[in-house]
Amino acid sequence: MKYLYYPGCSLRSTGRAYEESMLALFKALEIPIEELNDWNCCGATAYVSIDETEAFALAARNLELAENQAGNGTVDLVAPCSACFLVLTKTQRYLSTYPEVSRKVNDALKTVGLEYEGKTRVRHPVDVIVNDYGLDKVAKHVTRALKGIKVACYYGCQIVRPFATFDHPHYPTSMDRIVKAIGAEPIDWPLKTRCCGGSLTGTIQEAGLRLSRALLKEAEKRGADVIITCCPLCQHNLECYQGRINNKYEETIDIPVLYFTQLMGIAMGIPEKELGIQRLFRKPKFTSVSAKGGEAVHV
Amino acid sequence: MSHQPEKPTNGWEPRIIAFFCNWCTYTAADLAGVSRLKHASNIRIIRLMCSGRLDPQFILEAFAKGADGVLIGGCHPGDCHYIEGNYKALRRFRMLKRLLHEMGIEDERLRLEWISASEGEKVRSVVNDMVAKIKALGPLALPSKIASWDEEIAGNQELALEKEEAQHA
Amino acid sequence: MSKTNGHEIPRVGFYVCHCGHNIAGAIDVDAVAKYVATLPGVVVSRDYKYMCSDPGQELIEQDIKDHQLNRIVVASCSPLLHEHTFRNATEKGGLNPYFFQMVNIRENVSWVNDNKAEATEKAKDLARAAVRRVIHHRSLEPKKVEIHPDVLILGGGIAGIHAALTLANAGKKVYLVEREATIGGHMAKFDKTFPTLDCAACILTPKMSDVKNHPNITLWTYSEVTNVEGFVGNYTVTVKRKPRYVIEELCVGCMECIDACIYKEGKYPDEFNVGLSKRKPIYVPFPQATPQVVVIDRETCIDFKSGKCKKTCIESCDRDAIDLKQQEKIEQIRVGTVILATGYQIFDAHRVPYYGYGKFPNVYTSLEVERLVNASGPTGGELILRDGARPKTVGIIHCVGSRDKNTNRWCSRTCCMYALKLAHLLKEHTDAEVYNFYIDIRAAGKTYEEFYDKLLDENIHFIRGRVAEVTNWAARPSEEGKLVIRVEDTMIGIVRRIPVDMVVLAVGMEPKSDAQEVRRLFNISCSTEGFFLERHPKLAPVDTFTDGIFIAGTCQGPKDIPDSVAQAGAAAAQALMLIDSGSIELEPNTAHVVQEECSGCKSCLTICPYHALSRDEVKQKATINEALCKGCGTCVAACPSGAIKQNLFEDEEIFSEIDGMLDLQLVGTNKG
Amino acid sequence: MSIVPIIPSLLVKDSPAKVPRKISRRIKFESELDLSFGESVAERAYGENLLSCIQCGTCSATCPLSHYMDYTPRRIIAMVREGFKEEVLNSLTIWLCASCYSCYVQCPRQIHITDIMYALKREAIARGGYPPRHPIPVLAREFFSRVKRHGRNTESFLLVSLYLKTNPFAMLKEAWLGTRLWLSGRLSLKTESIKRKKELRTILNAVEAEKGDGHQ
Repeated sequence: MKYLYYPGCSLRSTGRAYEESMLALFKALEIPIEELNDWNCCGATAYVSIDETEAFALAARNLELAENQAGNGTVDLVAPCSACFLVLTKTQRYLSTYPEVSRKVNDALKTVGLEYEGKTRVRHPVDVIVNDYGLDKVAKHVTRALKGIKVACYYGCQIVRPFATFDHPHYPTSMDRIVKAIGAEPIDWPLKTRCCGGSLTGTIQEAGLRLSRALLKEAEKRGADVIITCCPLCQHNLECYQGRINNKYEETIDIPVLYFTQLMGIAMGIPEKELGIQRLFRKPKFTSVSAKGGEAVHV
Repeated sequence: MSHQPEKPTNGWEPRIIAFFCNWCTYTAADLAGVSRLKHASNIRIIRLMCSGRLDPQFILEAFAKGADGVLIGGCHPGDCHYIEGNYKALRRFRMLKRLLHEMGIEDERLRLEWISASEGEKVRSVVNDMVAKIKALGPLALPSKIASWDEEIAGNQELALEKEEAQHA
Repeated sequence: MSKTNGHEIPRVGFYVCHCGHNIAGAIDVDAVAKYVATLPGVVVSRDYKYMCSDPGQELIEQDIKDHQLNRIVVASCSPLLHEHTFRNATEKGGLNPYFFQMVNIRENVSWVNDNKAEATEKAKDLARAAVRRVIHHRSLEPKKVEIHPDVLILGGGIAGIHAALTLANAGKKVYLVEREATIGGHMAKFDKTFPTLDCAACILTPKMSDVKNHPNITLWTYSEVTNVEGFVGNYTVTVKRKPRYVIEELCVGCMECIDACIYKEGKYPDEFNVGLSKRKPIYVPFPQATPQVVVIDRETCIDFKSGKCKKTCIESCDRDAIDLKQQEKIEQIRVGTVILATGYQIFDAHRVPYYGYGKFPNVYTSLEVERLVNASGPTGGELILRDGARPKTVGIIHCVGSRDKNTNRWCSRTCCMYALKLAHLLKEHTDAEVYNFYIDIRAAGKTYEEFYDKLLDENIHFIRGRVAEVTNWAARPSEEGKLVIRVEDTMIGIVRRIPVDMVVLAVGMEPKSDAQEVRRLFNISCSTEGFFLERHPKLAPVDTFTDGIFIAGTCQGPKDIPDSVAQAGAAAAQALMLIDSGSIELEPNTAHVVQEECSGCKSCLTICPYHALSRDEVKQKATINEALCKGCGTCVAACPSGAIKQNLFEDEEIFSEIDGMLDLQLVGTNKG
Repeated sequence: MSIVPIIPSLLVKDSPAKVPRKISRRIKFESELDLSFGESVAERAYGENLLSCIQCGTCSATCPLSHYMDYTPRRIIAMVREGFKEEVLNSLTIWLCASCYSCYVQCPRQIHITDIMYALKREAIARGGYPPRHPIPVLAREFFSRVKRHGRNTESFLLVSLYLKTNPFAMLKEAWLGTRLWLSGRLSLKTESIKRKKELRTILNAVEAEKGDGHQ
């Protein structure tokens, strides 16, 4: 089965390392994936604040393009960015729940000869790896032991609720299971689905920073060596603002924040450069430890 | 007698005859009423003790007398008040469906639903859905079709023409 | 006009009911009455405010006399509600009661349609159909069946116990069947009962021993009903009596065998203490268990698992009551009526993971706390937590698994009051700070509000707000090591974080997981929520749609002890009414074969689920045993020559109903 | 869209426990309310359950931002229902909602609270009733027009135009972060754009043309 890939705007700038590491990982796992041609903005949060139906139409165009590109049958469209994933799944849900939305959007698509038949399934890479590919197979690709490394899995808000069905909205475990499969140790962390502040870190910054700070502090307290995320905005907030949080609140937090695909890549021995590790502000301290048969030492 | 099928006009509303079993679906329709679950007014319910009482002729009669759709409601499989009357209804329904297909009557016009006494909401959704589908199909107008078939069979074309002329006059 | 069965000219009286505003508000009743007056055969057509009232019924009686009516049609509510009323009126007027037809224009029309014009048209169609149908009605006699005086009661909780004692004291023979090894149900697990705070065991156990000792009650515990056949007055019920590996008649409940068990300590979760303590494979559920008979759990007994036990239990019993080879026993009983009192189950708190049940040891369900504060409970009534500490702060979260569309929508009715009771008991036992987190306090019941007042005076915190989460995330040093409750104090309008040592989840009541199977067994219905459905929510609260089957207690819906007992009494009275009247009249809707038309093809013989059809080999024709016929009409539909007729549902009656509804007018004629 | 200027007036302070010692008159006359507000919001926001709110406060308690809000989400719902249109559209609450959908999934009445917040934001933006140079509406507008023009968003350009329209001086404050991002290759200066721009614009124009009854 071939997957179609919907990058979204963030994976082309702040989230570049996410794209690089995900594609490298899929290549290493031999999961075929191909970019969606001429995809457009998903119609995220900011767009919905101006015109919701237009936002649905933007998302629906992507769903339609996927359906088209795949030919016949259903198609899996992989959207790694949480916001894109949410907007695309939400559009799908609302198109099927509210006939009014479906009529308006389809009328608009018809003006350019497009018609969405509902055959696209929106997927998140976490879902694809855990539920399609399988963690047993993932484990077989691990070449570097990450034993003893404590990982805080941060799901954020928008991939598990409210429209995703692949994991529990309150206590998701997919990434924790991935971490176990690659030999590291997930920590019990009550804040794994609590909001990082989203775009508030930019707009009403103090509110946003405080949310990120709570997450970082609790991860630190519970002994996390690294936080992994599956969303470009979460990664940006937790990593890029760590210094500012330390300054402002007199904290001494120092936790690298990786995309889950990067951590998997490290465990599988994919070269750092292909994983975009060089783009991180806080490098993981264990990446250089090659553990051929030996125990990895975490610093 | 007119031979043209009645075209859907603004005034046309489909008429659906429903056969509901006393124990489950009729009670569910009562529940829909008690819960004030508003739905399309196109449905006319006939109460039977069991969906097993449903003689295929009742359905044919309904179509022949101008119904645009027939809905059968019975207890869920395993729930029949009379042990297995609903299975009998299902068998007859399937058989009849084939027959109707042969007659050129669309699939959506005959529908069987298992609706338990507690599923008032399902009565509403099924009725609304069925009315919408039949509205999309347009009138069945079987009575006028039957009349024309009868005349064709009788080979009595002349009579038909005469009648038509008489009407135009 | 088509022929009539009585060869008489039809004279139909038609009545449309306003039902106050219920019908008249949505249907132009005047127009309906005027329209029906124009139909062939209709002599009188009226509308009236309340047809079911005495004057309404008298109107029918009087018209029958004044206008020589021979058929009656009433357009009002559902026939399931008032068909009987109007048949009576018809009979009082001097006609056979079955010369009546009812039109449902309330549940089927006025309550489900908004558009008055459409609703009026629909009402006219239905009325026309009934007028055409009623002309074909025949004079019929109701079928009478005898009522067997014995009663089966399923479920030995407080409702089943109370119903059993009521009937037994009235001199009726009762079979009380309970699935567990003892009767007592949930009530036996409770500590005190609200609002009087009398001890549950003190008021329940005397009734339990009354059951055991009553000469009219046959008590079968550890037993399940596996099959039910027959109909009102004559049910044949099969009961499976599971082996308890202890001979009930020999065991005196000395419990020496339990001491002798090779397990020195309890090892398996004790069901009675909801898993808070351990029991041995051989045990008595609790000290006052009724019957006082030991039971061996084959899932955990070493001898059953490996066959290699020293069987010390057998040695210890000087009455030889232990029989490890005991087999299950199948009993068959005949009863005339059945009372279902199968109870409820508590909501599984794992379904709301944000409250941390199963994750944090100090999060308890209310039922666990009942055992925890009980003097005969796992801690001897000492309130200590799983980690051995005494709680200094306790948070009680209301509405867990109630009033929530994501889990159970309904209000469980009892949680507010038992949460108040537990708050009082916890305060009394520990002097802790006790917080109640509630959405609304529902203290509607005799002296319930006064109990709430008392709690307020005891300085218990009442915070109006539904808790969002219980975590071990400490945001302040004062929260370290505590469970933190996050809630909006909606009265103050601010979000609060409250660290506590113990969380109590006031879990709701839900239908038993096997309620659907029981429902099928006894051929009754369930409401949307899955509780057993009563025949009428107000006027027939303990009847079901199946004659002779009654419901009592929480299997019908959440309720507290007083209400369960009241219902149990009501159900017993309903059963008594049937038994003492000796017989019941049934709908004469049975089928019969018109011999002249039967071709003897045998199509009908296999189709009847009740084996009511047989073939007269001499005449080569089918016959129906009317005593066995239940009136489903399946054979009627199957008869290729139309020789089988069903009373009240004859082909002509239904065809005329169909024709009447559609009122086919071919183009060229005027529409009526 | 992560590095956006900060408006000093919106900075968060720990709320003082002491109530200001000033007497103010607070009363609401029915004539000041917009009694159709609740239903109109419910209709626009897939909030069909809005009216069934039982004011339990789950939304406020689960909201990670409720402690910064002037009205908790529960109070916003109550105010929408009762027609407190002015207070609701002028509240900070609607701008603080980060769309994390916590309330949406936990609400026992299944009210689509996040959608309601979006509907309120749209109404506030449409009528211009937000603080001047407030970054969130400006961000939304900029984002909207960029996507409409190019089909995609280029984060760097979005930010630059945003600074210019709100608070040019804040750009300096954020410059270090921008530089680091640029150096690590995480801030692209190339305009992202789709090929069939015209097609997209036709679709969006069709949606716009369909409106007219004021519904969005």
